[in-house]
Amino acid sequence: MTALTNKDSRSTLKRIQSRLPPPLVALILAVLLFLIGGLLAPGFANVNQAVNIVRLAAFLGIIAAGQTLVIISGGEGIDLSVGALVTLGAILTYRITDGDEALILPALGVILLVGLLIGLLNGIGVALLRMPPLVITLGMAGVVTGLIYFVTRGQLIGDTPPAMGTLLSSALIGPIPGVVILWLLLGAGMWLLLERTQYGKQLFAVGINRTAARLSGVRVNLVVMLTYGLSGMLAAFGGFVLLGFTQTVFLNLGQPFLFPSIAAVVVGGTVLAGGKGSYWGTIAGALVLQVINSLLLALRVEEAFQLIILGVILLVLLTMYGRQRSVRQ
Amino acid sequence: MTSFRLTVEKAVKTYGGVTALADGNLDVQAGTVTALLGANGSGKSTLSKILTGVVSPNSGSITLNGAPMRFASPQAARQAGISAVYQELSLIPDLTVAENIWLAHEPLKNGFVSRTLMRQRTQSLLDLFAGLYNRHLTPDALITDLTPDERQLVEILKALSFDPRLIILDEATASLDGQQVNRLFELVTQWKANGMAIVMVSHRMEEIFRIADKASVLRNGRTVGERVIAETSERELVELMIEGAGALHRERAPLVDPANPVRLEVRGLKTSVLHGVDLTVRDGELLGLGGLQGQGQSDLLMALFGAIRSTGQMIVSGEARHFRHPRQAMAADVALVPGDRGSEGLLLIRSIFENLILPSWGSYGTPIRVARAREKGAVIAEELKMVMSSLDAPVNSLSGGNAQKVVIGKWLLRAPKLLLLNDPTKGIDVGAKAEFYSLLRQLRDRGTAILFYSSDDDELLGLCNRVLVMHDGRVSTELFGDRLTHEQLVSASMGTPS
Amino acid sequence: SAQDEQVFTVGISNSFVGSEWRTQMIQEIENVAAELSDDPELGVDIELVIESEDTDAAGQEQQIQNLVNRGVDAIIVNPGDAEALRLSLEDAAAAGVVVISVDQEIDGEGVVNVVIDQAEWARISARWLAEKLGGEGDIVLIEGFVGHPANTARMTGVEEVLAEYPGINVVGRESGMWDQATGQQVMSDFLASIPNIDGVWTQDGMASGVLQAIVTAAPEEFPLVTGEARASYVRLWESVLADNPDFTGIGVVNPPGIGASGLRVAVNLLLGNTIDEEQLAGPYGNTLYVPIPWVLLSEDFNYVNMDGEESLLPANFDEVLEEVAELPDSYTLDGILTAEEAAAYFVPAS
Amino acid sequence: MTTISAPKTRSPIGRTFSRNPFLLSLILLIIMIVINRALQDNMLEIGPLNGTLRTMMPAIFLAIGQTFVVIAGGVDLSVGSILSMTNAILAVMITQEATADQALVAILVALAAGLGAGALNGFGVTVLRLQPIVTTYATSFIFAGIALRILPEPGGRLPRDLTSFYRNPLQLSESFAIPLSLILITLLVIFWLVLSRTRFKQFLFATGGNADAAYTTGVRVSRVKFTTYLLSALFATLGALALTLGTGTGNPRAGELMTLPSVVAVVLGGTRLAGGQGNIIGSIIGVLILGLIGNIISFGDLDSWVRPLVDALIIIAALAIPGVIGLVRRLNQ
Ligand SMILES: Nc1ncnc2c1ncn2[C@@H]1O[C@H](COP(=O)(O)OP(=O)(O)OP(=O)(O)O)[C@@H](O)[C@H]1O
Ligand SMILES: Nc1ncnc2c1ncn2[C@@H]1O[C@H](COP(=O)(O)OP(=O)(O)OP(=O)(O)O)[C@@H](O)[C@H]1O
Ligand SMILES: [Mg+2]
Ligand SMILES: [Mg+2]
Repeated sequence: MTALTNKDSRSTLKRIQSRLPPPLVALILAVLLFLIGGLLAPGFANVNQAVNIVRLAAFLGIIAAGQTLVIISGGEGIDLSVGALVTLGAILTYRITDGDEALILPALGVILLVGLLIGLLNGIGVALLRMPPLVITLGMAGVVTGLIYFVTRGQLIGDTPPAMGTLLSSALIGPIPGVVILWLLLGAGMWLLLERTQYGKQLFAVGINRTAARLSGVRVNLVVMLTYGLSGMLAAFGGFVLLGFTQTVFLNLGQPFLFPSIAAVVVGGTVLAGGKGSYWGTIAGALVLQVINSLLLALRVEEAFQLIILGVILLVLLTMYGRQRSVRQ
Repeated sequence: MTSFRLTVEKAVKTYGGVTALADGNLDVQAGTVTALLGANGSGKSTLSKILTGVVSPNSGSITLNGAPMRFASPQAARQAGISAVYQELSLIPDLTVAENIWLAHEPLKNGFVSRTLMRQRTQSLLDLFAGLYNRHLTPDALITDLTPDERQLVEILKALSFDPRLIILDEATASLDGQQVNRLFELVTQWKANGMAIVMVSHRMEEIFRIADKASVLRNGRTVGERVIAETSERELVELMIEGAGALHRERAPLVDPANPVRLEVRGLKTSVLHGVDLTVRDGELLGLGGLQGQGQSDLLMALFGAIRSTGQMIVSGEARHFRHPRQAMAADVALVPGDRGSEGLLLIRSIFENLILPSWGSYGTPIRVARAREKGAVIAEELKMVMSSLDAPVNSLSGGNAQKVVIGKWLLRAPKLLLLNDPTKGIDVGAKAEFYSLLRQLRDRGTAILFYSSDDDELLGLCNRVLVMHDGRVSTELFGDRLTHEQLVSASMGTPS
Repeated sequence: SAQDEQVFTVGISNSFVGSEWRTQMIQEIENVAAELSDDPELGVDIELVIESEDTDAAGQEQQIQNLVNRGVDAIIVNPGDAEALRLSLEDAAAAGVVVISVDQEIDGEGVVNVVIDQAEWARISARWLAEKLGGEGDIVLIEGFVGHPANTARMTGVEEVLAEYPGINVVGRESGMWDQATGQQVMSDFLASIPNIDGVWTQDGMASGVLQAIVTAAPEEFPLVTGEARASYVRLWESVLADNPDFTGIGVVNPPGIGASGLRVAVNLLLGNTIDEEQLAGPYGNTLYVPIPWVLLSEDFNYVNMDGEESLLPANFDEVLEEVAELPDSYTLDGILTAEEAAAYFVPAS
Repeated sequence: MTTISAPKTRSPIGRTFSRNPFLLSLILLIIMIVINRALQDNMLEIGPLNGTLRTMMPAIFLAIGQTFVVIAGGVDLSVGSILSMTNAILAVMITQEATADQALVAILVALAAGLGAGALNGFGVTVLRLQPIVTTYATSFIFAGIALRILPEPGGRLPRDLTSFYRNPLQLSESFAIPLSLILITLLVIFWLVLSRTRFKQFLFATGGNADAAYTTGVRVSRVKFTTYLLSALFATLGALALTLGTGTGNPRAGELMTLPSVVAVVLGGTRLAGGQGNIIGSIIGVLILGLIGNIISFGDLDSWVRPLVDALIIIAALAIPGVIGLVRRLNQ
């Protein structure tokens, strides 16, 4: 007689991962990479660079906030309209304020509203028309970009209120730029939203099991639509913040942030299947990506290898969190 | 046909916290029907799946005709001539009946799948049940378009299509009607005569005694004995299945005081499945719902809870209501414990705490006062004697019984006035069942109106003083007082009103 | 326009919309087309068919085909991938369409390239930077798309110049993707990780980003930066002067008007004039080089090209500042071939 | 225990449509063709037709590969990068003087590289059990990097006779010529029709429809999934071949903008993104629709600043049609 052996023996990787929550893994990784950078590229690991990395990460992190919510909402949730909405947010702020500081807040109000509305359209497509998020949001990105072209006809008139630069981009408290503080505030806000509101709790429920959520009184469709709405709003806000950094706008300002925004969320350990994740994770993810970026740059690695290394690092991190169950029980 | 003998010894299978099978043994040979008995969750399906190579046991051994065997995959088991009718069925919704039956062994004609052959062979298989299914069940029908009993038939024919030497029927009769069951048993007798080995899992004693030669009994994952049917009694088997069946004390409630206010009154409730249901439940009443699986009991409960669309009259707490969403039902103090823990009741990867509070987050304000919510959670966990490492442990680390306690607990936290229970004791062990029964009694005595569907007749008999037997989307019979007997229940279930 | 006028349909193919430079290029084409159509002497009427969208090689190939299928007389193309369009443009030319490639040179039979000398364009600012640094110091280079022909040409130009200044060492080189935000990020990184940068060579819109980054980081002593020639930069430059009075820069004009210049050449060809072979140059011998119109400077600069020829580039910052006052940030300082300059490329009609 | 779903009594038409969702796309395509023909009278003449179809071929190959992955319940976001990589290989190896043999070797190398890429994706999804979307997203960087490594700048020239053979219509007789791409498309359709009569097709749909049930029934689910990634990479490589022959050169970023449209085309073709249902004929139609929308807009003489908007709106509308039908049906219940 042959004894049957147990198939699912837990790997060491899994054990490590079960001890350390992904956001922590990502954060540790970020710090490690930063220190390694110090060894490989003398002068890399200094305060300036640290501040600089955090500042750059902040823009990505803020832009990735909505993406985090959408991915948590499950059902192959993903928002590809983020890039276009960032551009829209920046362009609107640029045009509305036209350099006038008094108009900053009104402009902010407008872009948040516009972002929300466009996001809600995505939500309706997903929840009511049951369109795959990937497709509807991609289409919406096209529409938003199209609108920008149509309205501006490529003429970007306007100006940036100087205050936005000083408040957001340049050093505000000590060496720390305003955007970093804003980022921390947003982080706290996101934590409250996800962990301390009914919406947040229901979002996780919807992300894991829509039937169970519905049978517990959750208005699944409502939550889904709201989530895409918030994502649109936060993306537009990201554009507003980014304007403080670039001071001027251009037609594809936001596009470079789209896929990194997804990467940041995933690297932060938020599960693409939905129902599990945190914005702290996304924050850590944004830091990791930015450190990698700056490090590869400091090491003067050629673009080809930058891409390859980024891909490999992503794969390794995913293997640490992203396992699915096997068909064989 | 060559002789066939398969034995399993000391099979063990655990899923995280849950031990599905602690010591599973089975001995089957050609030309005999072996009944695999046991309470819900005793490990019958798990043992079956080990035989078909779907589940890989943590330990244990399988011997086929004296030689050690190791089923590393379903294919391997298939090679050995083993196929099964799975309790949860193994059909692909968007493929046709023929494609499903012949999946992975499609008839080929010079290398290509021959649809004509597939159709013909499917038809001849369907003919085995000629006249016992709707005409829209054709080889080209999609599984999604079939009713549960038709799906069950397809699953049976699928298992048969491999012309196996051992066929396992895991609750294959669950959603079949009387005639279909009779036909199936005729076939089983034929197979037996042709030297096929049959393993049969069923909760229906009369079926066991009609068809089985011997019975192997599981209790809480352990094989506790084997009996030759001719030499045993239903009572003996039940005692094997449920340790101290007597001790599992169930006192039937007295008839509810007709003075109690009517909590729920339903007139002509219709859904795609229900063809007009009438019923009344009073406060402090524990009303049973019986009948074969899939006769509309779940639809009824789901409709009452506003989870599926329905038409008809519905009066809750004296007001005419029509719930379009569970939210609205909840607002009217209605609660539903759904049938399938995993897919309808729980957020498996989230914590016990979050699962308990999910329906009631709204009542803890914004920002949520988590401390208070935790207290409540802890209290209910205490009350239900949940066995857990901590409130923050993920639900999927719990055993079936405790997981079910979470599903019930999250509704008790809302102190419902009308409690809808959809086969709540499925897959939970005897101890947990006993606790659950006394919990039901407490609730009932506190005046909660309870509508209780169970696929386990004994439960209904033991707990309820009035049982509505459902058949084909209608309440076919109402049993109470001394008409509430096992025989009546069974005959009513089979759709033969008496 | 009158009946007896010759009507020419001219197709424009542009594969990148997300850039104001391209927008301006198309506008200038439209302006010049109108101007030519209104010119009674010329007696032509030009109808433009504009194919302009963000797309890849396949998409632009489809643009070209659609234009040919419409039966246009001429195509002015700013190719996204010059090599990939080669065959389609040759087919078009073979089908009798006048094909002008602007901004980038294409090695295609029957194709005429109308471009500025990208290498020379880069040399001017590189030379300026080197001279300003007195041939000494650490500099960083922030380039456009690595592998894009124009970028390659420019960087070769820069390397040629720097080769003459052993005292200057390049301590950092990275792509800013021809995108202001990326340029700004890259510069922020350099400033943070490289102790004291004496100078930065960069191009186009990235320059605004670079300067932005420097202003934000506010280092002890301000590095020298090669600039660009957009209204936004002229203003930024002025604002920087507020805190750093001795700040200076250079903006070598890369004219969006190149498209319009291309149109003038196209019309000449449509009117049956033949190009003076003498004028054709470039790696493929089918290029008309348009002179670099002018250079934005706040101090006179005596430019010496690779052949040692000297030319004095005058300071003009203040006038330009006046000029652009009314123009949008995105406006790029420009220059278009005049009718005469265009005619000079052709064999005089005797 | 499952709640009963009543037998759906569908009209024969509704039934046909719900079973072959690509019929809807087919109707859409016909409408597009009519409109386009109305705006461009030489649309169906050999020259224009040849050119239009030729430029769509790479996208068609990508969409077909994508379809296999999607039907099996995954998605492949690396097809564009694989195309870039193999396009680079082909452009570097097939020089202007290349002999037939050298060209053949180049193609084999490209195929090997492509399949290698597919194997990496398959490994990530089946062995490491990672989410398909993130796995292929991550690997797409790797392949894009390799592409840049092989061919730092756009370039390379193929032998002219090779390119002109591919670019020009196939002259079958003095009077009769046919676009090569039309032949290729026909072959691809035949390929699908043949494939749909194999066991693999059954396994493919079973895996996407319900992986657990398929496994239980004896389908080697992991093997099937792995194969789909190989197929998608294979077709990406064929797409690269089409692109290389069409443009006669290579570009390390050629595929950058091609990945997401391939998914859109698949969905437009009526394949369910959740898996278990679909058809490569639909995906071919999807690509044609996307292409024709572009042409219609271009011949519609719209102001060029409106075009991107109109383009996007039409695409969204087309994508929304099934959803709207579904919503109406649900509301009528
Ligand atoms: N198992 C599931 N898988 C995917 N989506 C689901 C599932 N269960 C529910 N849903 C989604 O949830 C929706 C129902 O949730 P919701 O709470 O919104 O109910 P509703 O019928 O839309 O009522 P309301 O109008 O109040 O939202 C369904 O329409 C479906 O979109
Ligand atoms: N995949 C799984 N993951 C976790 N627990 C499981 C799994 N499958 C079964 N179990 C648990 O193992 C125990 C035995 O399950 P099994 O299905 O074998 O019981 P059963 O005798 O077939 O019950 P029933 O009569 O309801 O079919 C139950 O407690 C069940 O909850
Ligand atoms: Mg809803
Ligand atoms: Mg079972």
